[in-house]
Amino acid sequence: MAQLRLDSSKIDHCRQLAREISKPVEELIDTHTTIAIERATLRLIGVNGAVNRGGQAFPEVNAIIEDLQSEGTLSKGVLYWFVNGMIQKKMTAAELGTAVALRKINLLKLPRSPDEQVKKEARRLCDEAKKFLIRQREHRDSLRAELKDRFDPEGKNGPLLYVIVATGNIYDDVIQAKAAAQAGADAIAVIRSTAQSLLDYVPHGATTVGFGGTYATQENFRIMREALDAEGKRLGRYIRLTNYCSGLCMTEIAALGAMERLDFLLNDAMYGILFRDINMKRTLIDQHFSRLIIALSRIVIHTGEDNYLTTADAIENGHQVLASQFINERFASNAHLTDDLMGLGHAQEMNPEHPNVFLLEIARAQMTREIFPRAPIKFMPPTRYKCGDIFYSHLMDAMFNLVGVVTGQTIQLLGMATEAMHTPLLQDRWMSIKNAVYIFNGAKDLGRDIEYKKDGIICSWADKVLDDTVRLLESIRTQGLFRAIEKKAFAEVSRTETGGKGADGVMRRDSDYLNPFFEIL
Amino acid sequence: MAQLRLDSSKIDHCRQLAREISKPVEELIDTHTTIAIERATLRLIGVNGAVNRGGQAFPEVNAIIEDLQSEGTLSKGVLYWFVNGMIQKKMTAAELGTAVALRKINLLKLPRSPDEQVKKEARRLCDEAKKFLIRQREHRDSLRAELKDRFDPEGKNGPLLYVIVATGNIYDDVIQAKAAAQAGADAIAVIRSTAQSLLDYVPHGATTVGFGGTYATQENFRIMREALDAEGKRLGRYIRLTNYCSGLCMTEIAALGAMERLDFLLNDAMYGILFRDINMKRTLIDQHFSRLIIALSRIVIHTGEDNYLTTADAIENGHQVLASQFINERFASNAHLTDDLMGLGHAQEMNPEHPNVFLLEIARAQMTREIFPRAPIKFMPPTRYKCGDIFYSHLMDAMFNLVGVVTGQTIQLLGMATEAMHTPLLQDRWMSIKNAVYIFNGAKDLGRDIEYKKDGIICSWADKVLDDTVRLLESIRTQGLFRAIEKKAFAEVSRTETGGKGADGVMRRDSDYLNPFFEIL
Amino acid sequence: MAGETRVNLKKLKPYGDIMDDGTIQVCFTLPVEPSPEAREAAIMIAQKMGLDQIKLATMEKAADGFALFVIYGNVRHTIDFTQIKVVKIEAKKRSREEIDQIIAEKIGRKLVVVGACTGYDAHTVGIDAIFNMKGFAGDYGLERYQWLDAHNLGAQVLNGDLLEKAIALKADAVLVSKVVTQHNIHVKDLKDLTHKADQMGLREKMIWVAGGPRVTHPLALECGFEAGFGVGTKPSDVASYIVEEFLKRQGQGDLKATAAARPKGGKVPVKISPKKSKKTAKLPSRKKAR
Amino acid sequence: MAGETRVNLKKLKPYGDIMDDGTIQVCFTLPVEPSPEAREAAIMIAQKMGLDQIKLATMEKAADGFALFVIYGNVRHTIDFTQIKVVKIEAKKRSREEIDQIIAEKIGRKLVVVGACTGYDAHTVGIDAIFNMKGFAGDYGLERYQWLDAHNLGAQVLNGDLLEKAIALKADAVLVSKVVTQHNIHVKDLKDLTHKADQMGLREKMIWVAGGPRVTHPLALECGFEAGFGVGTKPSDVASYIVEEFLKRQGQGDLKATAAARPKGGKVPVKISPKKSKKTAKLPSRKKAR
Ligand code: B12
Ligand code: B12
Ligand SMILES: Cc1ncc(COP(=O)(O)O)c(C=O)c1O
Ligand SMILES: Cc1ncc(COP(=O)(O)O)c(C=O)c1O
Repeated sequence: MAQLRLDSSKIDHCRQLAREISKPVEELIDTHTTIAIERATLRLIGVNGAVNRGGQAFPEVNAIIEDLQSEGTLSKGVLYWFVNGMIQKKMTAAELGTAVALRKINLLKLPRSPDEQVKKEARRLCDEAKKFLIRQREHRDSLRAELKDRFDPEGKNGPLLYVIVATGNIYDDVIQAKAAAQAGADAIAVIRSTAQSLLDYVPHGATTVGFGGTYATQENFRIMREALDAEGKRLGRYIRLTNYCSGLCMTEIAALGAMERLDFLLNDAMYGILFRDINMKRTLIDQHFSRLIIALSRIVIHTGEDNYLTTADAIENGHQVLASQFINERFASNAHLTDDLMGLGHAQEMNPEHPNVFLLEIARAQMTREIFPRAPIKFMPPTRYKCGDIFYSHLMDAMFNLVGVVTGQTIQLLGMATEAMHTPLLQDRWMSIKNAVYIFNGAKDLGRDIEYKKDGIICSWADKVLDDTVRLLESIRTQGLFRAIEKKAFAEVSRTETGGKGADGVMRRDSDYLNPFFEIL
Repeated sequence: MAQLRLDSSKIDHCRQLAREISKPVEELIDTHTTIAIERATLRLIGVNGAVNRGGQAFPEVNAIIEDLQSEGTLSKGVLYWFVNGMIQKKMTAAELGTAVALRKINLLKLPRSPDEQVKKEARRLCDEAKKFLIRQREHRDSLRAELKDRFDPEGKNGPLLYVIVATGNIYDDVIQAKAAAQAGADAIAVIRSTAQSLLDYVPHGATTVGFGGTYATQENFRIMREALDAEGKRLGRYIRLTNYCSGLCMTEIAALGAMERLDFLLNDAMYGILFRDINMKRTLIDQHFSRLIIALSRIVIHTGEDNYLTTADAIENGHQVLASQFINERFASNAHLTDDLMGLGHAQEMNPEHPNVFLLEIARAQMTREIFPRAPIKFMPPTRYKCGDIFYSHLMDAMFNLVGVVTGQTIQLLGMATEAMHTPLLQDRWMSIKNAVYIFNGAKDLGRDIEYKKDGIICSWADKVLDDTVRLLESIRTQGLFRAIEKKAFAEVSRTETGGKGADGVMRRDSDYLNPFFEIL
Repeated sequence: MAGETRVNLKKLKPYGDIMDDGTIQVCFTLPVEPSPEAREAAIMIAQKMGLDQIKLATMEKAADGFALFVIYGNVRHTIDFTQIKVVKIEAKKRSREEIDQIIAEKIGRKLVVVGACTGYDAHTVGIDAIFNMKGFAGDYGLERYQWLDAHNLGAQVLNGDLLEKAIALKADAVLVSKVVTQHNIHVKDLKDLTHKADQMGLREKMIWVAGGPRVTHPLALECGFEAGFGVGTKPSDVASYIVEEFLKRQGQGDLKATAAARPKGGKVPVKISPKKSKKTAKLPSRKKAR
Repeated sequence: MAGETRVNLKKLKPYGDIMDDGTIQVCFTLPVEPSPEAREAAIMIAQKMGLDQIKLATMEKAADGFALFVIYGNVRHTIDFTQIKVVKIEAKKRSREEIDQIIAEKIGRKLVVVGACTGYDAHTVGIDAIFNMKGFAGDYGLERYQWLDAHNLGAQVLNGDLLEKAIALKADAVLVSKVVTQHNIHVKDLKDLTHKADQMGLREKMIWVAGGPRVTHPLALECGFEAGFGVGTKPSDVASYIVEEFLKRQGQGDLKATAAARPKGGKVPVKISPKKSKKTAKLPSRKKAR
């Protein structure tokens, strides 16, 4: 791989700054819980049913947690009450979950077993849950081995072909996903319905109506995973499945994704804050728990820095992406994710008419590769400047594919010629895959066959962005992350510490807060 | 520009071999004439009318030359008879041309003026003709200067955007040409009708019906040049005009192109032999005379080596192109063309699915640039592997554009997404120009910002092709050009010395052969 | 010129490379495996679309059971271009300075504009392009206008909340952005807004403007709005419209004679007497709706 | 599976991302300047083509007086796929070895095939792909068949010359390549050949095969040929057809029951008695045509 000769001391400095930036947040995380963490906890130990609420399936975990929260008793942790209930009622988690959700049992009104017994039982249940997740992980790993999966986090085998399906109907998604796999896709992301991230519950069951995407539900995960397992076997290639682990339910999606053997999850420490106006604290606390689960299941996360370049100019703000990647890396490490699970996100979003734009894009992509050499970098396609001229859009994707393969990106989300129009048609995806296959093959070793001239445009641009990043991280360290976000450190978006959705789901933990997952994950 | 570190002694050796290869042909050229040379000579001194033959306009020069040839008297040169006629009849060339063509005057039956007088008058007429061509050249140069023409033969300002029009109707061609210029095209080629190269006369007047192209006629040249002059002034850019100077009338097209201020002419020493099955001797003799005119008018020629890669595999036969370029260069020098007029042709025609195909294409294009540093290299687009999937074809053109700009080609003939379908629609050309503008701008300085790794795939491929070229040229030198062509030295096509069309138009010159153009051009 | 061809606007047809050849390119997928029969089916569909001289450029296997086609053909259909009448926003395009001046002189108080991207649509870039100081394509946003009091509520704003805010702020114009269009969610949300506004008696009191990449003026009219702006709109386009429409409703329609016909018939908007104080100036007929 | 959608072959429609949505993409140019009216004209053309839910992706200025459109829409038209019958070349695909063996055993002399790219068409690559030793896509060319006497006359061969050559060589099959198709020159040239062949009484004596990127079997039939081969043809496809057709004409149709129906009705071709000597073997009824 060609080298940019970046100053490694600056890179080290950035990592140090990120560590300092994360410190105050870590304290917050350690002392708080959220309704979403508690729901996810229940899901992990087996409460995954739904009850009928106004004709709609409503998750039992929501019913249970809402009741506990309205009584102000959740700060002890749901397991404090629920495990006691299991002991008292001699019920499985699933049985008790249904009974409590239907309000047939009131957890707060039950006799109380000795704290030690509850703790021990809670720990046992969590250990069981962990074992299950490990079994699921091993199952997934054996499927990969069976199919001689060639995925390399460092991108040495060329970028992985990643496409989205987004019909709104899980069964139509399956048709499209299979078709994409046949055409050569390595990974399928089922895009979520608009605004699912703002729902404070995970919808239940198979769904057939969505806007701009398909609801993320456990059953939808299962249906798609099953379809891809079958298709992968037929094709002799392991096909990865992706979903979105952001928003008010990121913890639960992490749990469900882990159970249903997902491979990739979009998961970012700050995306919800910036792009969904979710409360900062809520997001930062939730992201940590979600990542604990993800780390155990060895799912590759994809961070969302690419989004910054849709609201902030990509030429001017490359450093925002890099600064955020350092922060995401730090938070991920804190949750035990290893480098090879950190799919740091970035994107090719510069104005396509800017002179020498490919040189600048190469510089940005190449430095991402060099600064995070072991990370399965996730490279997102042009979207903002995509236009109704599908022929031109198709070319923008070709140049994106070229930059991806030349700079050795690991995961390439393929652009669509119709990006400015609609979620992809089957034919859009087909021609996009053909585009990537063509470019990746034709320029296979180009990155290894060239060198970037010292002090050339490419190297100088990389230096400049790194310098800007140092400055930005320094200012964030000085102000603190919350204040920096308020001052538009990222994406030209401003959010306040107390604003945003889901703030009321955050609670300071009681001293007797019970949740063994924090110990064993 | 990145450097391939080619062995310059091998390059020198190739040039030496080309010199040796051309030697026997030069003797042939010096001792022969053809009906086409004689027709062009008449055209240059002003015989450009047509007579009616079977309802069709038939050029006077053909009528005159045919009659002289059938009497076996052409080996003295047409001027030997015609200038005598002018003296005897006290007619202008145009007047006498018409009279002779209508067989109102028989040149052979006229009294004969003293040889010296005929010679002197012939010389005067030729000098006049030359002056006219120089005036036309100066007119063209002043138009270019007026519009601050930025064309640089070495390609330093980025590739020139060259597109074709081919409706068959010169008036429709004008519409398309103007539209192309507005979209950004720098040069317009009016493709000729299928098989015009096999006509042993140049059609007369404006034409509106052609197959796969529009007839090259003096009037069509004039109409298009006038339209482009006007459009260029409106746009503030000089727009170049191209036509085809190959086939049985290459000498006459050169003359007409020179008179009508064309900028570029497709003109190759061997194309007619290989691709139109025109007799070898005829072609080689004609090409020399055509190039004498072209050199005077400082028209840039485009050689046709790109065609080889449509019949011979481009990966295996890159050396055929290079060997032929050395030969074309030699013949061009012999006709006084300077390096900056030699638009040596090559093409990106490798199988797009070949691994690392872009690296091989970069190697080929870059070595062409480096071996002929001062030549306005003409780079032709993928055609052979173009397919009905227009979206994929469009990408092939994008990669072609990328290779063109990275390797600093001078003249880029833009590929069309619909290449496998039809001659270009207005919209095909528009999106093709948009393609080139996008890539050329985005990768403007990429070639200057990178280096090719020593002993990398690119450099090794260039070395290999150069070695193969030396071997091929050596074998051609040994066998002689005629025999080598018979043995498929180029394009996997075999032609024999005596075969092919137009052989009967070749004559050994008499000792008193008269044609002052050979002295003054 | 001899041989030259001219467009016949009464029988307008697509142009390939010769006038009136009618050439068009089509691409679609059929849910059947590629086969000679699939090819025939594709050609038959092209025929039904009114194509002649159909050239099937390619049939590709897009997936098991899916054949993709690229087709060229010549349409028979012609359009009488001379008869086309398009409903357009007729406001004269003015600069920020001109607009500020007109408001200062003719209205004498700041106009209040409230904007949002509604429903669950989270795309802010479009509405921000219209509102934010820095604007769009070199054209400053509404927040920069001295005589506009511009409130950008951002995205994910529910219709009810927007209306409440509009009332509270005493909006003169409500600007709505819709970007997500799957299953026509934009149309539903837009209609819902004007329906609610009707019920709350707000329709005639404010100027309703919609925008977004798939929004057209006719679509906006259909949804009960007064104007619709699409791809590439600049802030000054919207400001020009708002000020002209406002004056027209005040009966000061003299700004431009050919102002757009109001969709909801000619109901004359209330008159206001321009006041000097910007703070207190308002449409007199406006009352708190709740 | 619940919610799953299946194709209805009786009402086949294009597929975008949901069964029967009918989505197609269209691109064309109108010879008018981009304008709201031009946009409307484009939409009207799409409507006339039978599109619903028309989405105009873009209107671009392709040149002065030319507007280019990309449109998505949903076609109303459906096709009854179950009723589609396509005339196909029915010959069984055989390998070179099999074909050589059949000729050796059942005919006992070399079959003479003569090929050319006719008229002023200079594209040799296609006909060469069929004839040349090295063949096409890994399939050896006709010149490599032991039991074929293959003559490739190259390109730019006039019809008259081809027929003369075919007679002189006593061709069993004539193979014609056409690549240039502008103004339907290929159709004209092909029809002219079979017409001339008719006049010379050659039609029934030889097997007439056409090929080229825009040649289809039905088109070849229309031009008086017996078979047409398009994009991607391999030499063995043609050889398989020739040998089967030859045997059928000899009455040895037993090779395959479902052989293609001859276009020119059932006129029975002359019988030949297979002879051992390859040199002299010929169709007995064949005489010099001039
Ligand atoms: C940027 C972007 C995002 C960003 C948004 C960031 C942000 N804060 O805005 C992110 C990444 C977060 C995002 C997310 C999603 N997006 Co989005 N996104 C885009 C993208 C790439 C560009 C949109 C954009 O910013 N355009 C630039 C602005 C300036 O243009 P504009 O919006 O058209 O605005 C102009 C005019 O329309 C007009 N205008 C707009 N509004 C208004 C209002 C008024 C009053 C006026 C007068 C004028 C006006 O003026 C503006 C300036 O000229 C488009 C694709 C594309 N290239 O168009 C997809 C796109 C819009 N997104 C899409 C989808 C589906 C989504 C998701 C739902 C995907 C998912 N399931 O996760 C999510 C969720 C969003 C949600 N809940 O709504 C689809 C919509 C498909 C459809 N037609 O329904 C698109 C088309 C992509 C695609 N092909 O799938 N997206
Ligand atoms: C190579 C090529 C050339 C070469 C030809 C070299 C040569 N000796 O053959 C050169 C550069 C000389 C050339 C010149 C011209 N060309 Co050209 N050329 C092409 C090109 C790029 C590829 C054709 C090719 O070789 N295909 C590969 C072969 C293997 O495929 P094929 O021909 O389809 O053959 C297969 C089948 O069709 C079938 N088949 C073909 N023939 C037969 C016969 C039989 C009996 C059977 C059974 C099967 C069979 O089997 C083959 C193997 O599968 C095409 C564009 C394209 N990508 O298709 C343009 C193209 C064919 N050319 C075109 C034109 C217009 C010309 C010119 C007229 C341009 C000009 N005015 O100068 C000239 C003149 C040619 C002339 N007088 O005829 C146009 C034709 C437009 C049209 N539809 O009418 C095309 C489509 C390009 C374009 N878009 O403008 N061309
Ligand atoms: C990290 C992350 N999460 C989620 C999403 C998707 O949006 P949402 O789930 O909020 O609808 C994105 C968008 O691209 C993202 O980058
Ligand atoms: C040198 C040269 N002359 C002429 C032509 C055009 O063909 P022709 O003029 O023989 O029809 C070409 C084809 O590309 C060419 O390369």
